Amino acid sequence: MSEQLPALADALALGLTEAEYRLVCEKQGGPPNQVELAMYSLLWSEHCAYKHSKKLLATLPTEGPAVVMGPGENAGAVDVGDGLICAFKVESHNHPSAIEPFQGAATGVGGILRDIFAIGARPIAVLDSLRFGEIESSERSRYLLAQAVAGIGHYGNSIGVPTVGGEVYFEGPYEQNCLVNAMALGLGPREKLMRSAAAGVGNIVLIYGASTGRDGIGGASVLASAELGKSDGDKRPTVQIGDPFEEKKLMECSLELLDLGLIVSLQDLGAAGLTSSACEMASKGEVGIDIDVRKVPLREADMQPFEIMVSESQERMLCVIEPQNVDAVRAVCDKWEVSSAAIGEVTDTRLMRIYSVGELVGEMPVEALVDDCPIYDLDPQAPSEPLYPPPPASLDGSESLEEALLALIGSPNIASRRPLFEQYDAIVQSRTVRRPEQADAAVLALPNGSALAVSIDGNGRRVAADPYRGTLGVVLECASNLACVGAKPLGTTNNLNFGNPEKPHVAWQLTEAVRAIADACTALEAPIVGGNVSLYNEAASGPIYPTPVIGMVGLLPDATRAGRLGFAWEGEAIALVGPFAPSLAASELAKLRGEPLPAELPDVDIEAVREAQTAVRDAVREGLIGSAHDIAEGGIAVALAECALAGSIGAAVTIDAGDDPWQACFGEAPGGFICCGHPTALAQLAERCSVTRLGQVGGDSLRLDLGSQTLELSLEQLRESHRALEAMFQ
Amino acid sequence: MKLGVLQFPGSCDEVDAQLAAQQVGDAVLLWHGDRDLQDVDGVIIPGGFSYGDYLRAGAIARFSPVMESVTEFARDGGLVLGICNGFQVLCEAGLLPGALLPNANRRFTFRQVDLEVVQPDTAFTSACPAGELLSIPAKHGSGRYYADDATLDRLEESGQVVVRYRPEQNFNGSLRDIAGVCNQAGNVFGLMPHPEHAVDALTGSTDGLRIFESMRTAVEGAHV
Amino acid sequence: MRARVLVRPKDGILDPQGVAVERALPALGFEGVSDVRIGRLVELQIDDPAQLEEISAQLLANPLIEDFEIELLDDAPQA
Amino acid sequence: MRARVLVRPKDGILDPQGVAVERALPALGFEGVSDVRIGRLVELQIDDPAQLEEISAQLLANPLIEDFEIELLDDAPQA
Ligand SMILES: Nc1ncnc2c1ncn2[C@@H]1O[C@H](COP(=O)(O)OP(=O)(O)O)[C@@H](O)[C@H]1O
Ligand SMILES: [Mg+2]
Repeated sequence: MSEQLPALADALALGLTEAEYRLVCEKQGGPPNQVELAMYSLLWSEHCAYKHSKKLLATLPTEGPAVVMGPGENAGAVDVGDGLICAFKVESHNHPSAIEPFQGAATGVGGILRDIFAIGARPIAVLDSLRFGEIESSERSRYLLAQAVAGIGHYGNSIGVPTVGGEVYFEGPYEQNCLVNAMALGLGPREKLMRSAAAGVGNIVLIYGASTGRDGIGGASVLASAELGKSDGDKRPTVQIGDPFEEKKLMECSLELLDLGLIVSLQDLGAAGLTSSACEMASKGEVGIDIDVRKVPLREADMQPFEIMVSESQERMLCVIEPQNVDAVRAVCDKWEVSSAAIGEVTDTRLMRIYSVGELVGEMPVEALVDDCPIYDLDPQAPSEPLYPPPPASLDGSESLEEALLALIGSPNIASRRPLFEQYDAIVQSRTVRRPEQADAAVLALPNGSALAVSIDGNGRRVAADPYRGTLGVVLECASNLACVGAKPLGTTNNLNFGNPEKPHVAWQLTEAVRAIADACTALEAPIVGGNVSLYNEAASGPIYPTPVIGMVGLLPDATRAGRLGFAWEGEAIALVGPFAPSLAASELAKLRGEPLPAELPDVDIEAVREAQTAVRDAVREGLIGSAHDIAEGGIAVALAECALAGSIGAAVTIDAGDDPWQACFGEAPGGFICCGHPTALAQLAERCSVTRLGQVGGDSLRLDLGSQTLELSLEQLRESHRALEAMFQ
Repeated sequence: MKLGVLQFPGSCDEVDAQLAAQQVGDAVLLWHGDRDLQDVDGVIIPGGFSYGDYLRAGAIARFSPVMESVTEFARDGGLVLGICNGFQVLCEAGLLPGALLPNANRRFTFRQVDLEVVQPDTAFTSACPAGELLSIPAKHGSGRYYADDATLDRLEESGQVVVRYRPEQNFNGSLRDIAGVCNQAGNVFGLMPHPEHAVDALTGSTDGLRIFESMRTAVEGAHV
Repeated sequence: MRARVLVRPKDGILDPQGVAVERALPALGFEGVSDVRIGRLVELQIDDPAQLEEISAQLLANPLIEDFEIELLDDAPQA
Repeated sequence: MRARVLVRPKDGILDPQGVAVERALPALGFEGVSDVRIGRLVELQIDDPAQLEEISAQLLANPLIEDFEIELLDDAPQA
């Protein structure tokens, strides 16, 4: 490597500030060399050091009866009974996906899966959360959508983990910065839970999996922490390529190694590659690690030490093992045709020492690398004038109620997601009790007859309008989705997708959103067990909508009673359950009408919503009701249409519209459910929470009697509009 | 009856196939690197991506050591069921006629389909009520069945076309809506849809069980 | 030596990818393109080129659906 | 005229297909094959070959991860 030491300019180019560079020099007792600077720049990046979010994240509730492993490990875990844990986590791959959507999304799935099996759980499900610009007008957004979905399917399908759910929305502010978040769940024996803290001075550090190439060199600091500019082209050569076949072998190999008890600690190589994995392991174990980069299996022989340390080549794992187990470990790797190499050892020096064929090429205190990165205070300020332009109008207000409902049910944010999830294998592993569009949450059977339920949700527009109340709504919708299948939340994961936190209004959005997540998760007893933060999702045109994405996992005692969203039997009664106070503020209808975002959203009564969720959950568990669906985008009219379409049977209802049928039909708010069941069953439900009889299931049309007016559409008309997204996949 | 389910490093549905087979008998996994078929009465080549399905689906898997034994097993009249990737492997290995090309819709597609059993008189379909449709999920990226016209005619005449898609459900563009075929002797059968994913009401339909029940009848009939 | 195997879908077999490309071109403002066929390009370093015929027929191409053509390149290092 | 575009993974970009094929060959009894790279072969009929450069960059190849090479063929009907 170059004799001459890198200068401040190099540090700045790598994303460090001048002050940070000075601090590095201080910690090192002199200017860092190339390897050292590269490693500091990665570990001190926003992505690794959470410089602008650490203090906020500390305010989240992370404890609860079911929590087995909270934030800090590769994934969180909750107890699901019978000695089993469910590990889960959501992660973003936004910037890589904006640059190369297929590989970006694919490697996003690969990365979150490694987090799951790194703690000893077999991945059992994937969900995706996607945001793009307005696909109807944006050619680029259509391309990103098609490629990202294909990439997610390519990876998940090839590796044999079902993609059981997700969500996707289209809004102008995502045009320059799409969001690709992926969540994964895993199942494993509680007593075999694996942690990443390196332990045992003299133990061997072994890397296994794919060979190391120049993929994503500098990815973490250059891709994940910089605002995307015009010159994305320059960043392109660092695209990582995913190989799901390699990961499949890596997964089976890892699970076998853990099952045989051959591993002391395990860590996947993700963003910042070997650098962050090795340093995290050393830091957690309060030890030092020596690595000789020349022992790392390389794809390109001429790689420099710093390149090897920062490479983001996919499908690699790092483990600590006892010296006498090296042969046994390598034998398992050989069986799965996974290459492996002992590259270093655990020391008591508390130093990271990097060698190249014996020559020392980098030496850094572990503590300086991992703990001494400056943490910044946010300077939150509510914006004085609107941050976001009004969306383009597609309705002018002259429409009839029927035309409005058809427009809504066919709008990209509400239309059937079938063209997406049909590209995903949702059933491999024979666990999937509820597939997409069968219920509001995916349901996965457990060995003992109970089942897991999982849902992922977000609503950037409502959060943009009112970061606190909007985020409350997101967390509540997730729990409502679980209630609809009969599940009680066990734990929550979250992905904070925001703009540049150094800007006061973004700092304010972030602060308010986190406050809401904390309040809602506390009230719902659904503690945060993990998550991910993606900042600087911002372009010249401004920041993305603030997008906290919430993933919630729950448990239902009897898989055979998992709820459905579709109307079931002719003649059953339909009721509105829960405290539902519809408002058109920041609603889907308001968007189609091109209305600017309101200054705030109506207040939310978390307690009342929670009671309704409990009532619906219990009713589903008791088999009291035939269907349950929470009212979300598009209000009660859209929810009724979704129930009718899912059940392929119509309905006739009467709604007390007061003097505003529009608000009554299309107004949105948390806490409302559409349920159908036997009249006496609904009467029973009424003893537990507010229940309003609306009408009856039957026929082949949806009819809403609003007093002054009626709205009637045939299932055929509704279905036709609902299929609108198919056109986006030609 | 004891069935053996092949396991390649990239297999995905091998455990699902084993679970399904265990509803009608014993079922063991057979590692791709071993030649020993452990005296099974029938072999299932499961879905998944065997060796990553690079180049062409099944192209590399057909050369695995275990496939040498399976080929012999089949030549001696042993029952071999290929599901999805297994069907692709059997075609690549020449144990079944034709080939499976990338879907006409150019996408991996997961859909519940209604299969018409056109040939109820095989070791794999004897338990299927004639004329009844089997509701079974299909999920693949390369399921477009192809063979030249002469071959297709021959297959139809000799009753080797075993299952078909409903014409309106033939999303992958298979010629003549063919979803599954057997060899001339009738002991090797491959299909793209996944009967092993239709064996439990909790997770879908139970129509797929018929395929496994048919195999049991064939085997246990042979034993007495 | 360096060699190249060109694998193409047999004539008469539908090539959806090719069709898609052909359809996409006019939208991008490119006229006058037709008969687009998409196949596989395999390039490799091989000691005994005589083996290539067999390797291609057995592995690289499926003769039932694909034709292949072998091109031997001089040993000049690949671009 | 008839033209051919050879699309290959950029140097240094992982080529899982090539790796898989290389690994498989010894098992089939073929030794001495190395550095296998697998790409796409696009053949088409085009009125104005000058457009090919643009067509390749925009549609046939993904410049992020692939290089392409254009070969103009005489108009002789394709084998
Ligand atoms: N990107 C996606 N990937 C997979 N499944 C999806 C995706 N988007 C939506 N779905 C599925 O489609 C159904 C409807 O989605 P959505 O309207 O977001 O549900 P909800 O309104 O309850 O959040 C759900 O089953 C969901 O899991
Ligand atoms: Mg919902």
